[in-house]
Amino acid sequence: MADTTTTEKSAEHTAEKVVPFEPKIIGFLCWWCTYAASDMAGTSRLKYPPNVSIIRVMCSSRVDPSFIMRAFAEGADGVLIGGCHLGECHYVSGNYKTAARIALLKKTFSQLGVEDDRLRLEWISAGEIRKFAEVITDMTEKVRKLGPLNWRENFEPK
Amino acid sequence: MEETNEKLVKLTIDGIETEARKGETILQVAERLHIDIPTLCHYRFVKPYGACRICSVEVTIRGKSRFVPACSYQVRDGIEVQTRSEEVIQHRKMLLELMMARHSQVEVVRKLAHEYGVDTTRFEEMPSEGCILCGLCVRVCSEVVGANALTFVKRGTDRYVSTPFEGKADTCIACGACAYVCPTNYIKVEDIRDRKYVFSELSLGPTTPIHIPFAAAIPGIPVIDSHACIHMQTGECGICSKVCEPDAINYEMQDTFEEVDVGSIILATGYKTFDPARAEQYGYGRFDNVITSLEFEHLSHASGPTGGAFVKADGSEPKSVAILHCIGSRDKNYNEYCSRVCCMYSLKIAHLIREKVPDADIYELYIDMRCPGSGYEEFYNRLLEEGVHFIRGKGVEVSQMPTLATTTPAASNSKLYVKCEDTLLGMPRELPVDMVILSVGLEPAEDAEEVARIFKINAKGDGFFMERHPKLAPVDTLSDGIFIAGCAQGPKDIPDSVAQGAAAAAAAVSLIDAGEVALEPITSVVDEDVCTGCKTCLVVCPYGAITRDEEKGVAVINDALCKACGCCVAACPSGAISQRGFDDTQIEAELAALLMS
Amino acid sequence: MPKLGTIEQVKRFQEKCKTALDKFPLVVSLCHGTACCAIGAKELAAAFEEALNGEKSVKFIKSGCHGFCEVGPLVVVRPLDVVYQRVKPSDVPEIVERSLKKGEVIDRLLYRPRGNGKVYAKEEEIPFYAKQSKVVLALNSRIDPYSIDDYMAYGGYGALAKALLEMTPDEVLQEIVDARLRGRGGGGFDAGRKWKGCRSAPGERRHIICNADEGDPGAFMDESILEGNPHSVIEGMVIGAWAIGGTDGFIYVRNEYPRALRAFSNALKQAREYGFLGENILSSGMDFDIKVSRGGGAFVCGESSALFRSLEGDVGEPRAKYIHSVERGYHDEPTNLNNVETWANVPHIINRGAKWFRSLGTEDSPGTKVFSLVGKVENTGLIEVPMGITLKEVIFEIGGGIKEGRDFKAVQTGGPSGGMLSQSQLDLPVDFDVLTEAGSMMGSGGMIVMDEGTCVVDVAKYFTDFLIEESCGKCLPCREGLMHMSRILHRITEGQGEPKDMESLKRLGDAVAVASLCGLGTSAPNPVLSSIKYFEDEYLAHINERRCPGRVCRALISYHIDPDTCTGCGTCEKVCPVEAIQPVAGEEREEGLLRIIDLAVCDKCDACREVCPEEAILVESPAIALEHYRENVTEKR
Amino acid sequence: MEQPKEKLKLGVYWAASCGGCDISMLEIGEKILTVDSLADIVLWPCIADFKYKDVRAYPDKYIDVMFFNGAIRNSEAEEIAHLLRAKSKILIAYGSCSYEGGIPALANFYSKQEIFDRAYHESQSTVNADRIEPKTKHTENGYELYLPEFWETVRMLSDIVDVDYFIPGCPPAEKTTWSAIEALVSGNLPPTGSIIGAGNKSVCDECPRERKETKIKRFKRPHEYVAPDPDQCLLEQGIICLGPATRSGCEARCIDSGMPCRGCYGPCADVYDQGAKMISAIGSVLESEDGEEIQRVIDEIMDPAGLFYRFSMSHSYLLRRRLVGAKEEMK
Repeated sequence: MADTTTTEKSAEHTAEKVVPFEPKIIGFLCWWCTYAASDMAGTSRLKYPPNVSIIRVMCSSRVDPSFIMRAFAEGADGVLIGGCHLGECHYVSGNYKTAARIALLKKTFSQLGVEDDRLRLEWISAGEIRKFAEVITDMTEKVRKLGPLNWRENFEPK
Repeated sequence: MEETNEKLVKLTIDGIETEARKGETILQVAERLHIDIPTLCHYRFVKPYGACRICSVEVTIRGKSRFVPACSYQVRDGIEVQTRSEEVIQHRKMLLELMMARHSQVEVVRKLAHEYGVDTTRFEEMPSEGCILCGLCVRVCSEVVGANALTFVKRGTDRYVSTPFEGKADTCIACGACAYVCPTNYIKVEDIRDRKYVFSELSLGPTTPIHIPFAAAIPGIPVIDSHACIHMQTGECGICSKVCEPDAINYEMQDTFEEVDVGSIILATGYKTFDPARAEQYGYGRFDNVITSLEFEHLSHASGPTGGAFVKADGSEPKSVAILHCIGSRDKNYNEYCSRVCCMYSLKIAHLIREKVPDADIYELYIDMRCPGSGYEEFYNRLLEEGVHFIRGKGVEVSQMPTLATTTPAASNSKLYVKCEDTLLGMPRELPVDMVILSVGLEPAEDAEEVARIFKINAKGDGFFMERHPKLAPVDTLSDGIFIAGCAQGPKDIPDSVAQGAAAAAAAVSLIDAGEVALEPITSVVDEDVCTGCKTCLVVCPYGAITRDEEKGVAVINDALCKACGCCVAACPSGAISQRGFDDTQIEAELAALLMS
Repeated sequence: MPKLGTIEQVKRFQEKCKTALDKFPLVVSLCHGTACCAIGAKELAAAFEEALNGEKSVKFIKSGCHGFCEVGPLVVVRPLDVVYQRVKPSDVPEIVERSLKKGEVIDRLLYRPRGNGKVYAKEEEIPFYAKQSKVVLALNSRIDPYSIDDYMAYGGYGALAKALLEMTPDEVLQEIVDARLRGRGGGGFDAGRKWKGCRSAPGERRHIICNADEGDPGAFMDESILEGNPHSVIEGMVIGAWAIGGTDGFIYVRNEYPRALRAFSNALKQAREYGFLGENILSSGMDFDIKVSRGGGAFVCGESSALFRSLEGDVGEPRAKYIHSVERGYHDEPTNLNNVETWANVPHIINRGAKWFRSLGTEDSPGTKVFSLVGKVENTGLIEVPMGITLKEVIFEIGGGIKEGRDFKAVQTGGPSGGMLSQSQLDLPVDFDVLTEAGSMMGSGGMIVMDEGTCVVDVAKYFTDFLIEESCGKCLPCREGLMHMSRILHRITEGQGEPKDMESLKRLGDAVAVASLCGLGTSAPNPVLSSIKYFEDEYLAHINERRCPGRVCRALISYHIDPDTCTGCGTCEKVCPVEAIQPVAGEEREEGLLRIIDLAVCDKCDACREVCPEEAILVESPAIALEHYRENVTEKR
Repeated sequence: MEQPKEKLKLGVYWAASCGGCDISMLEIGEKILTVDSLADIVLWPCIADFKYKDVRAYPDKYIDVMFFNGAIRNSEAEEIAHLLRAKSKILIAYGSCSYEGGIPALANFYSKQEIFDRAYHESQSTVNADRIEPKTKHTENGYELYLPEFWETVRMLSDIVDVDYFIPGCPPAEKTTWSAIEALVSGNLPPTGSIIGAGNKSVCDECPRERKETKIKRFKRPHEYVAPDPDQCLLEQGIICLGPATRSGCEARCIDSGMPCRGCYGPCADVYDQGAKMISAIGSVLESEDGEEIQRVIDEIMDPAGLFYRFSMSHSYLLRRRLVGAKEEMK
């Protein structure tokens, strides 16, 4: 009996104190595919977490690594890059550049202590609305698990 | 060279003095003089063979006479040829008698023998199966076709025609030339379930290489199927060009690729029907009398294979037909969407069957009847009045044996049993029918994916092309100037397709009419003060829109060529390139705003 | 072995070989041909090798066929020059002891022909050999076919050296033309003309081919040459290549001749080693080699166009010949095809000259011809006779007449597609043209003698059936015509013949002969047509009287036992496989009861007649009617 | 050079630096005499003994031009930065360390504790059985002794105080230093916050090598290139050169010697994060249309963070490696 009480109490205690963590994810989405998919997903009334804030770009290759760095520096918990499948880039070869940049960036991030799951590159065509929803859901869950990044707390007083 | 070597020889045939080129055979010379020499194993496109000996004639040379086969004996100077001397006739008759002992049932032999007054034979009759061993098939296959798929087996009286080592002839290219040259029809092309066979070892394709594409083709001229044409496959044959008097055969003609500069493109690449073999439970491909709706169209068409008669595989008239809706549509296993056209065409099929076989029992097995359209519902009502049985319940299986204990097997063992659940009666049923028609759904065309890639447009999850906006831009695509119409965009019936086609045409025309195209405004621009001309952007740009101004040592972007992807902006290591109206600071501001909470 | 390059070198080498051979004071030549091997020559060879035990003074030769197969195995001991016949391994120690060591002649091993009581010791004395004149077969009993040195010791490859080093190809060609050498393979086509034709035919390559596809039943001439003296064929072919401008050579041998193949292949190897084949032969600048191609045993492949197809790797079927094979033969290139014996004659012509060759034989058919003399003749074997010798001389002098003193009936020359000649043709000289005129042919040299106990219809049927088996089936007359001829013959021999059959046979035969595609077909009716020509009465006896004069056709004969001769021994009863022979109760004879044959049961197998010691079993034709016979038997009882 | 009315008061200070910048001041050679004729040195710890109390004694804005080199590594540097800001009219961040963190900022890939562990415990030459570590306060014989506090994160000068001008370089090239001095003496200065003495473009501008627009199939590590083509762009030869993303002004000295640019002049004019830009540029010039191959080539680049942020860690968005669970407060 005593145990139960304690458990209940602590549960209550936790519920009171901990506000569930909602990750902030920035999504840089290619207008021709992933962005279109997000549009369609909406039209199709597909449900997925609202954690991703979308920045539309014409091509995933427009995404300068600085943007991602900056996003993390300024409080994002994750960044999603959405582009067309390799070989299907509306601009012929942009997504190959993206692939290389993100690969290099991820390596850099691993040296800087940013978990791999916080930066995600996905090829989602306009028709793949289910995939889009799945990716958003999956990424949100993974980042949620990782917890807040709170980059500024690394070097700035609270 | 050819001409100087050509020597003419003088000879007499049946008293007629004539000249011939060296190397010509007696038969060729005789043909020219309209002297008839009978042959059985001769064919002008293969080498002389000299097996039947019917063409033997008497040749006198320097006073000595001998018998030679006219088909292979090459004329010499001074020879005297007798094609119908008493002795020649005598020997020919003897050979024909020998022929008659074996092949009296073969028409060419009987006719030829009759010409020589040979109607009976003195020899013991040992009827053959019809092959006179002329070797034409073997020779055509080897000399003309170059396939060597046929050969003689054994020797002497045991000799017969077969495939090498009597196995499956994998060199056979299915041309049917053997059957064509066979003078006795011993080699026949037989149809067995859509495949054509000569022997069980030789199976042929469905059409001849030269054919008119379809009955009402315009222009109605034959084409050569390069995959089936012997000449194009092996370099041999070429008979058609030899026999075509106007010299209209052209093997060199190639598919040509025409480049057309256009301002807009409408993609109306259509659909393909669902292949019901994927749904094995319906027995398509296993049971002869299970056909698809499209095959029914072909079958019932007035210029179709039966001239419009609606018959079963055995040629008899079906007395009961089940039409199964939603095959491959509205089905999680195949396609979830509704193909939209099947309900109405299934009604039409029922109506046509009713016309052709007035007393037939016709069953429509449906999930829902979807008849939204002008006059559609009325047509449905008419069918109800025509006595078509509508069963609300999807057909689930077609078998040759009843599977429900309650079903009484029909008297005829050629019946098919269609199992379904009649949801209105609330019980399972099994219908014994003569024929099953599968109303197959619509699927994206075979090459839809490829087409989408080429035109840089997107396909939806079901594979049909995606419109820019389902409500606001139904014929546009994300690529400017490319429009879609008809079933390429999704299943739809004819009126809808026509309407969409008109819309796409109007959209395309409006673009053309405007005469100018609005360029992408957010092109990239170089800050010449910062740019060092490092050429990184030149490597990156897929459109070649960036060049280096060698004088200034900076990159220059051609606005007309720039498609505004922004790749160079990100790539520029010195930050000298920015995108008009979409520069880094704007994106960073967007970012900051999003992260501001 | 240094390559030989001049005539002197060749001659010197020949001398060397001869000296080496002469070192042996004693020679034992054992006939190791196929026939003798079949009756014990192999065991004999082993016995000799054991008895001689490496004796250095004796040269032991396992030679090719000596010819006199009838009395094999044969052993010739030189310098005693004695021929021992029917030698058994048990005789070997005695031969070694007496003949070799002491120089004595062993009387009991000498040849004693039946009847005349004479004894012959030396080869040249034996009548079988005496009438022959051996050219091609001359060295057969003298050399070891596996030794090129033996061949050279007897002047071998001298002709080659002479041709290549002293004569121009034209001179060689002229020599052959002058010799009027005719093809020994059957047709008797002028070899010189053929060579000339081939030489002048347009083309880069010229093929020299030796036809060794000897398929006639009972013929073994080519085999014996290849087995006994393979080098002579090689030498002939190389000379031919020189004259014709041949670029490569083939020999097409039946695969059923493993011994010939072995001997020939070995000879090829040796000839290559000695530089008689290969590049720059005898420094003449000519490159030539011979490949061995083994046939699958089809008779028709002996026909030139079929042979070429077979060589090419195709089905051995004759082709319509619009152009002679010297222009378009093997792979449609100029080809010179001659048979084994023809090639083997060539070195002799070069060595001794056309004039010498013309001195042999007749004006139109000079030279000798090898025959395999078989059938119902006393002395069977391989013979070589000058052309122009009469059939009578061959059969009665060389062959020693008909076996067991019976009467001669017919002789078939030219193999299965040759013809049957009768008594009246016995004085015909053996010559290409004469035989052809008489309705037969020379063929490659098969000669089958038939006695009175032979039924010509049956023989014609046999040959026709053989040819049906071997017909390729391509052309109608040969394929269908022969079959109907055979059917008619079968009917005749079964007593179902009708008078109109004679007309049918003749007409059909003519048509097949005239209209067939290849030589096999055109000559196929020969046995029938020639037998009708010379033995029409026998056919008529079969058809009209249901009688087989040779008492062979089973349907037309019946067996019965002469009650007066039968001694009642019962031997016949024991051998009868169908138990048709029973004793007759009450008819006691010297050794038991009289036997009687129940015709209703008798199978006419001839077993009883063969065993009857008293020759009491009689064969009658026409067959005794069954009912008549029944009465007879009942009466006897 | 025009003589100013009054002699300028000049100061040079070093914080977390190697001393190279002080030496580079002398690289201007005999021109140092000109400097001497124009200015009085009021502070230069590297060449003469000055006490902090002396500096504190100066009135505010006493020093006309203050060259501050070295990064801000500890509390002492911070304190002096504030002090010198107050005492100077013009405060110049001189050299990469004070401008953008420089080599000392590579320490930002480690935590303070990791650095202490390495320096006082783990390095092979250290014997420290008592595990003694520096403390900010120590009492000895009743006296309290203080040491500056070692920070978690190395900062650049501008993070601490307002800086008027920046002179990049590790160390700044002679030309850079001299043209900065000229500008200062002449008073012909850009707006405050600008970079002086260096160019506005990238190193490529000064680089004599030719870029042929070939794409890169693989990258080489330093030990893999012995003698690169002397005329062709190093980057195109697979040698990672930071030239394209680095400010000009150094006259491409390293590249001239066959060594790739390491980026000491910091980012170009319109760029804040030099490393991110370089990552972007490198990712853009690979030649491959195969995802796996791209990954493989990228994997050949060892230590990208250290490579692309060799000098600019303090001048980057992310500033340092993440301190997981250790959120020490900064002063």
